[in-house]
Amino acid sequence: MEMGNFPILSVLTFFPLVGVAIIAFINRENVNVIRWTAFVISVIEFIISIPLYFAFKLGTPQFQFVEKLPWIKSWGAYYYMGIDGITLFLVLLTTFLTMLSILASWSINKRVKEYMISFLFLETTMIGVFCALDLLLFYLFWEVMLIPMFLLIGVWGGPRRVYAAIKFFLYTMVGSVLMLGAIIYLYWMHYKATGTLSFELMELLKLKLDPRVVPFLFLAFALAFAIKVPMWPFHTWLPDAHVEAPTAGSVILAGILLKMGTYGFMRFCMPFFPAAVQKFAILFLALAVIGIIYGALVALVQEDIKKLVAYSSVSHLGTCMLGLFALNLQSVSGGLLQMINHGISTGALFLLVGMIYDRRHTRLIKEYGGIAKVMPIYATFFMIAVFSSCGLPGLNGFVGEFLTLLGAFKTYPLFAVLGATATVLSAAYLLWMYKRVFFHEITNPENMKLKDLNLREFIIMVLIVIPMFWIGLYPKPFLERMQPSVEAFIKLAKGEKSVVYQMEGRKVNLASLISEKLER
Amino acid sequence: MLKLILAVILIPLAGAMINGLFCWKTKRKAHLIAVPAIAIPAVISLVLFWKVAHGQRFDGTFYWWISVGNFRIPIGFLLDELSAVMIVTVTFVATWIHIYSIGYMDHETDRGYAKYFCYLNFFVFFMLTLVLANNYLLMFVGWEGVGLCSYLLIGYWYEKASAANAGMKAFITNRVGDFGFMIALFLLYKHLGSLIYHDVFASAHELTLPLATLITLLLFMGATGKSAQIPLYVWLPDAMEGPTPVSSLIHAATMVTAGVYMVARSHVLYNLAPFSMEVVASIGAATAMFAASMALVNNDLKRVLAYSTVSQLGYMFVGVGVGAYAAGVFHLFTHAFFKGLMFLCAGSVMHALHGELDMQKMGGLYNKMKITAITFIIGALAISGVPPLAGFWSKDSILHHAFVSGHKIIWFVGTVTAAMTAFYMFRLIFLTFFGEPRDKHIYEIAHENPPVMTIPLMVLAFFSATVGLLALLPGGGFEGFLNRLFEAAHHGAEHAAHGGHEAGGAAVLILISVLVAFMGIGLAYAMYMKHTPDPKKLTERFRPIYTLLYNRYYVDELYFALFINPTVGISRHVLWKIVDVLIIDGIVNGVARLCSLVGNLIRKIHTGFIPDYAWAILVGIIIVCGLKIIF
Amino acid sequence: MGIYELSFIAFGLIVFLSGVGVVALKNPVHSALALLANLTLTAVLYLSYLSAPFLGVVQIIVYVGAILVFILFVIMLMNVRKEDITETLLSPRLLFGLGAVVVFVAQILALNIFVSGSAQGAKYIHAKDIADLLFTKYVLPFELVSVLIFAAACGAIALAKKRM
Amino acid sequence: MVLASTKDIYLILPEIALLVTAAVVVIVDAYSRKRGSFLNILSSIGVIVAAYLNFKLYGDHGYAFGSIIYRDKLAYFANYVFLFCAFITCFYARDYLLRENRDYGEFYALVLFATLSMMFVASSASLLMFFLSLEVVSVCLYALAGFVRDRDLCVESALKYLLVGAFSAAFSVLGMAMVYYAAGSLDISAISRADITPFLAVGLVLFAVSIFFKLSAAPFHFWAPDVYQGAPAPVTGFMMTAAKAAIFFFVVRFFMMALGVKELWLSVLIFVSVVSMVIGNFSAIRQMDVKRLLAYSSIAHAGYAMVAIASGTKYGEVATVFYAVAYCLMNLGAFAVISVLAGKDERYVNLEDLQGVAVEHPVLAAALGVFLFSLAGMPGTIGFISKFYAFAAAFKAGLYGLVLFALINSAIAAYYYLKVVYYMFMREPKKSINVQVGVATGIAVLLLVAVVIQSGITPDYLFNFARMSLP
Amino acid sequence: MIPVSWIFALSVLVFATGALGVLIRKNAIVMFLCIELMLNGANIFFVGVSKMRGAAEGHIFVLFMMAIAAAEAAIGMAIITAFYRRKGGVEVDRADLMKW
Repeated sequence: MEMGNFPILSVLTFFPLVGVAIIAFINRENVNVIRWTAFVISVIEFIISIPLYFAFKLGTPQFQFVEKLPWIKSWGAYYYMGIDGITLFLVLLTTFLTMLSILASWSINKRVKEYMISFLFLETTMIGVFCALDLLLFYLFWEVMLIPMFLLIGVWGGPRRVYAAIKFFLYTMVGSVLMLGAIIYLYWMHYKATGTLSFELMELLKLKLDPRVVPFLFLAFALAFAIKVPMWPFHTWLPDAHVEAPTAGSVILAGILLKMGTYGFMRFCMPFFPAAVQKFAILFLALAVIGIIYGALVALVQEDIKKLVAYSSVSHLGTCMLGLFALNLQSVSGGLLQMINHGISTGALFLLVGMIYDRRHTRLIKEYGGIAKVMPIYATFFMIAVFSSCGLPGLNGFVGEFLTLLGAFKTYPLFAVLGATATVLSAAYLLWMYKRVFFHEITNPENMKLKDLNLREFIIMVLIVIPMFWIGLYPKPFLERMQPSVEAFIKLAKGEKSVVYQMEGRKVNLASLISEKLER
Repeated sequence: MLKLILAVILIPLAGAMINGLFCWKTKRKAHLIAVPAIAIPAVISLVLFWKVAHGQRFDGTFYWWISVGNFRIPIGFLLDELSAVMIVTVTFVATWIHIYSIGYMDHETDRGYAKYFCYLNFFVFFMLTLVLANNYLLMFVGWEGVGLCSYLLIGYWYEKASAANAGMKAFITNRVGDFGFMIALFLLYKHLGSLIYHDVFASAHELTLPLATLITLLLFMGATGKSAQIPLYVWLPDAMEGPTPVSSLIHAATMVTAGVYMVARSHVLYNLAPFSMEVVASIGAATAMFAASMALVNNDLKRVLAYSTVSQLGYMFVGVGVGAYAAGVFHLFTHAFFKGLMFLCAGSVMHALHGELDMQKMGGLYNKMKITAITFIIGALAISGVPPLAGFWSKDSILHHAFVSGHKIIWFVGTVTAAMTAFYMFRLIFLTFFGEPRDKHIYEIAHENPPVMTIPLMVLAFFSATVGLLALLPGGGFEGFLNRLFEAAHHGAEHAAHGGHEAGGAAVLILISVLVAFMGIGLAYAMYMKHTPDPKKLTERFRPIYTLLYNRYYVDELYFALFINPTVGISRHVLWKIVDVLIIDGIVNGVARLCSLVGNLIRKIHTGFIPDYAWAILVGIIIVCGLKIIF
Repeated sequence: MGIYELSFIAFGLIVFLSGVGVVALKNPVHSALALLANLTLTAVLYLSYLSAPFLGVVQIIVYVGAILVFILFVIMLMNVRKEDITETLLSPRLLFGLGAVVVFVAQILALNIFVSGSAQGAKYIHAKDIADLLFTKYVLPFELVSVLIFAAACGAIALAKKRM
Repeated sequence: MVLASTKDIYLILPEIALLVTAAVVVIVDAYSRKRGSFLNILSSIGVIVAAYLNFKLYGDHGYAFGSIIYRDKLAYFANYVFLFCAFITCFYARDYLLRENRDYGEFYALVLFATLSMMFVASSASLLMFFLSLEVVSVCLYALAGFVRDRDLCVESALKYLLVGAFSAAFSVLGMAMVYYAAGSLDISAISRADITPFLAVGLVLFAVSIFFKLSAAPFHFWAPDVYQGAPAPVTGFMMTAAKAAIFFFVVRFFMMALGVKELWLSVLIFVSVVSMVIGNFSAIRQMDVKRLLAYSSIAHAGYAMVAIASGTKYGEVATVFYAVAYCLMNLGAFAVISVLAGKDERYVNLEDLQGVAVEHPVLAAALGVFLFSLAGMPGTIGFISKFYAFAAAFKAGLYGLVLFALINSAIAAYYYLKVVYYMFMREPKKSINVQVGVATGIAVLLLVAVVIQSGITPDYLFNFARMSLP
Repeated sequence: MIPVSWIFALSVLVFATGALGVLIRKNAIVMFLCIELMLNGANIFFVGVSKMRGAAEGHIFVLFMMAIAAAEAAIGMAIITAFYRRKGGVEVDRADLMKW
């Protein structure tokens, strides 16, 4: 159905703010009214995002639903929003997971009003990050997103929440500060080259940068996104942030915030500096593989379920990065699909852990044992989530992981083999945890009287299990929507600048084609 | 044709879904859904078998699962001789086991009952997908799905710690095997561009020798994981924790044979890599001998059968390894029947004695459980290779091919193992059913099981007796039927002298194998009935060997010591505690603390005393003027 | 080196010594008196050497007469005792202070090489020259001084008036 | 020597309006017994009248009063900034003064005098004019710093400010004398024509001591933490913003336009900027007193502004001017909120006392949060826009190292802004802080929050106005 | 004739003693006196330059400096009296509430 010029992306981005306004006027006491309004807002938000999926034109790497308004005329910064194959599903994932996590935060009863306001504000900024095509606008959403997340972890978190919140904030801040330096450099290079001031992604992509500076710029961008992914050496903030964040917070943190790192690599870091991508490919692949194996091994020995799932995220996202840097069609689309799968399966795991945390207020594995007897439905949903996370065929994890490793094997066989060990290790730590929590007799008396899922929790789990089976059994609609953008990304990351014109929907002008041929 | 195949696959899935989703409704009546859900596909598969027998083949796709660039994976099905045989065996044996488990699981909780049947149906669904898939990836889906169901069913009584551990162990060991399988798939895709069978087999000749060997060895690594061969067999003995029908269906008849099926299916690749054929054969033989030796001394009824399964699988791999794919599959076919039967008999013994498995406590149960005993003896005879029964035909054919194709040592090992097989089977028979009852209480409570359990025993006993005769059918019998597929592949003729009975050489081989079988039975009879070389004295004399065998060569402990404990230890103490907490977090927190220390230091400059401020300003001026003077 | 220059040097020395007196004398009153001496001597310096008669007189009237007397009033108001300066003689603070000042002086005097020319113009600058410059070019600063004084008065009242 | 003509007086009408208002306030205060509430209204009206006059006069009028002040668009833009700060301070200070029962007319008079002289600072074309008007500002601020004279902190801060201020001023006088010797006159045009000998350079640097002093830049910043902590909150707000903005405007006019930064000032500016960033950021990390923490942050911000000044290009000038404006808005707001939260006698100033404020006063806490995030340079606030443009300007001028250093410093700085937000939002309140928010303060805070966020998201209006007023 | 460098030297010396006084003395009033002394030092050089140049501008600057000194003295003494009234003494180390 033709969308005409209905500014769907702006509506999507700023609709939660309407919710914030409504909640702001509700009295603090009637907590339920606040919860339901927040939930209804997030449901409407999800419904608005559905037409994106259907009205998405297949086959073209062009950006769709584009909106461009002058924002800061004196600097040449535009309010430039648009999505393509890569960001379509990330936006859908955002709205879907936010809806579920708001529904899952019924157990929050301290300052519910501020909680819901910061949650909806977080959703606005997240969608903004994914849809922004103007570097300054991207940076604005990228930084502002930290504030609500900082409040979520800091105010409603666990015992060491403050340390985790400040560590999370500063870690990301240091990274993005260097990125700001790189953006400024590109901004002025573009001004020197073309005489016009502009932050647009397309314009800056066409830049010719002198090779001496390119590695430093690449590393500046890469550091900011590597911290967010998190890649191996920069991951220590993740377990703390996840363990201390409230349930809904860690769902969003794992489900979406980590994807911004990989999204950053795909949208900004690699297309801008193809020469540096070749130069650092081995380094980043090695870090990704270390991340995979390291994350899995450390997850094996965790006593706290949430920390275990956090380290498993490090491992899964290592696979995504492996896929990205292997730079062929199968591995990149596998990596992209793995990002969405990880969002769903880890989101599900966190929701589940949150449910038993609400009942028993502890996350240590040894506190539990034999719960399957008392909570059979919960046990089955947990099992589905576990198997989706460790990549059982028929569920979503397998498709992404297999494609990534398959593609990676084509270009870098050794790294793919090392990455494939993750399948064994993920099965090991997840099943071992599952066994210690759900099987064996019930030793702890408190576990005896655990109630099974109530209706609300049941709905959440049913909703999150559906995409698991959908992607597992019929991933074609996802893959075909991603394919053109992934091909464009690979061309860009390999240095063919002419793709940019297709992405803008304009016809490729010969000048750049010729100059590009000369340059290579 | 496609509709029939879809029916065969989807009906068990439907049965499983119904039982799974509405388990609190179907409660006691779960079997009314589960059994027909297997029976109908059994009938259809017979029809399909009939069609394939008349030369019809099918290789089509239902829908495109993953298609990214030139990597296109269909949900497609291939029906030819091999898969027809497999679906018949699977569905037929599964039906009778479902009927049997109605009786066996009668004292389970309502929901547990439905859950059991749901898992069983799921298992059959995955097994059929594995067998009928027309590409390696869909086979891999079935492959892992079967592993999942074995995990669920082994861990059915999850209260028992041993069952839960066994389930996890099974799944992870399978996953280790699947890792090798996956790497093989990557290699195949990288060099041949597709994973669909007919594309792969068509362009298989392009593979260089080392590449083909590598792929086939990795595929075989997957097979060892799934079919419990030497390195990755440890999970099968522990898998006995699950209910006995499960052991009989999964760990005897169907799942463990998946490895053999896979090797048989990719015979084109294996023919290209003679070295890996040698590896398969030798590992098969080694496993056979190794497992049989452990079975000699084990006192647990089901563990003995488990080791015998591992040993028989070794045989199948020997068959396949020496190039006689048809013989290997034939042995698989016959083994499904008599091993399934024996497990069910063991199950009924266990059911009757309320879960008692230790053979020392049993004895003289013959007159209390007449039908179980007789069927058990038929099974034992079949497995030992006594002529008219099924085991003889298939095992002899394998040994024959081994000898003919020049693998003399393997033939010799096979024959010795045959003797050992006969010995430990009849040791089991004599210990449980004959001689004087050793435990009074056990003897009283022993009773025959209701017909719902005994009928499947009788049916399977009949088939395990007669199914061997298929080898005598016209056109080369069972193997001839299969060879239509395998011969078509490689028209090499050196195995011309197969099947039937040639001149003197073959007769001698048959004689030896029969002789060996009777020798084993006689020895068992002598030791356990007549106590002439009294087993107790023998164990005293060979104490060290006995303990080594009894403790299963300490393999489990070896694996734990070599792989599991070090990884857990390293990852806890080195990776997590030191690298993550000390080094990386140390650096991060260190920088933070350094900043606040420096901050505290600099803060101390502001002493609040005005002359100090004036002094500092003067120094500032001096520095700034100095800067100006110098530059 | 004429008698004129020598007398200038001597005179300068006396001015400098009175400055040192302000710093060195323990009793604040004595310091104030030393400053009085210094200011009057500079006024004499203006008159005699630097041909600035008007300025010398204004210096005496304004600086000494008004500001210094006012400060003396305040000193008297708060019966300020002698400050025991001895302890600071050898204390590190003195050494640091002295060191800094010496370095500063050395730095600035090093610039003396750039200073050329001599105060030879015998022309005295009388009130008339100052006036016509003051009331043409610098009339705004002149008005601003009135604001300055007004503000200072307001501030002083706000701070020091007893009963508000 | 042309005598001052009516045209010149016409040009300084806004200043005269303020002078009249101040005089009226003092007189009314002297005669009216009942300390009515209208004194702040009166001064606000005066400021508005001055603003209206300023609006009428906006434009390039060249030199006035015998080329001692230069009334161009930049001067009038500067006047707007000072008038805005004075308006906000006078408007909300009344609540503070009533609470401390020090509601005397002198406060408003002094504020008006200070604003008046700041206007002259911004537009002065001669060093003497600059120094004289700077002294008027200083005198007013010395008095204001000690205004609540029965509080120890206040008196101490006034004394410190006086002594150290006078000490630095003396150096400027010596500097001016040296400049007078080298350049023959104190007019900026004359100085820019004179050739740069080391004598003149040192003279200018010595003169710049009082500039760096007033900006609380690094080696000369020692007075700032104590004075800003001790002085009453509205005064600190006014002192920190308006006074600094005046100096920034003069610096833009003097350093950049007249003398050019490149060869004369670059090394000094880089040194001062680096040292003030380090001292400002690092000493604030362990700071537990909100006002002192903000004082250290203002030192750091002086460092960031120096980065913009050091670039020396046209972009640098716009960046400095905009930075001054942004800096005023942020700090005025922050101190308005602190003046309320600190309670009577400014007891609750330590972070421990302030913890958990967000529970009872979510709106105030949120407002302070916005100002703090803006100071930290979070996008979506004016802080980010000004910092971004300052660093971009310096980047374009090639100061890569300095900008990277500044970027890392602003990341470190984020910690202590975050610490305050953390204490306010994430801790349970120890004791209930019963603070009543005056209407005027409420309006002032909300107005400032709106401006900070509006020009963070759509900075075009303010930015273009700033860029237009530069030559 | 008196070279300007001598006058410059004299003024710097007087200035420096004033600066030294501020650094050393603890009494607020004496520090204030020393600041007056520093200003006076600077004035000497102003007059010296103005004599060299024969222009009256130096004198005007000195006049303005005197005005400034007077205003500062006024407000200074007010502050010191307030300080004295609060602290009971004029020594500068009484102002030690605010440090670090």
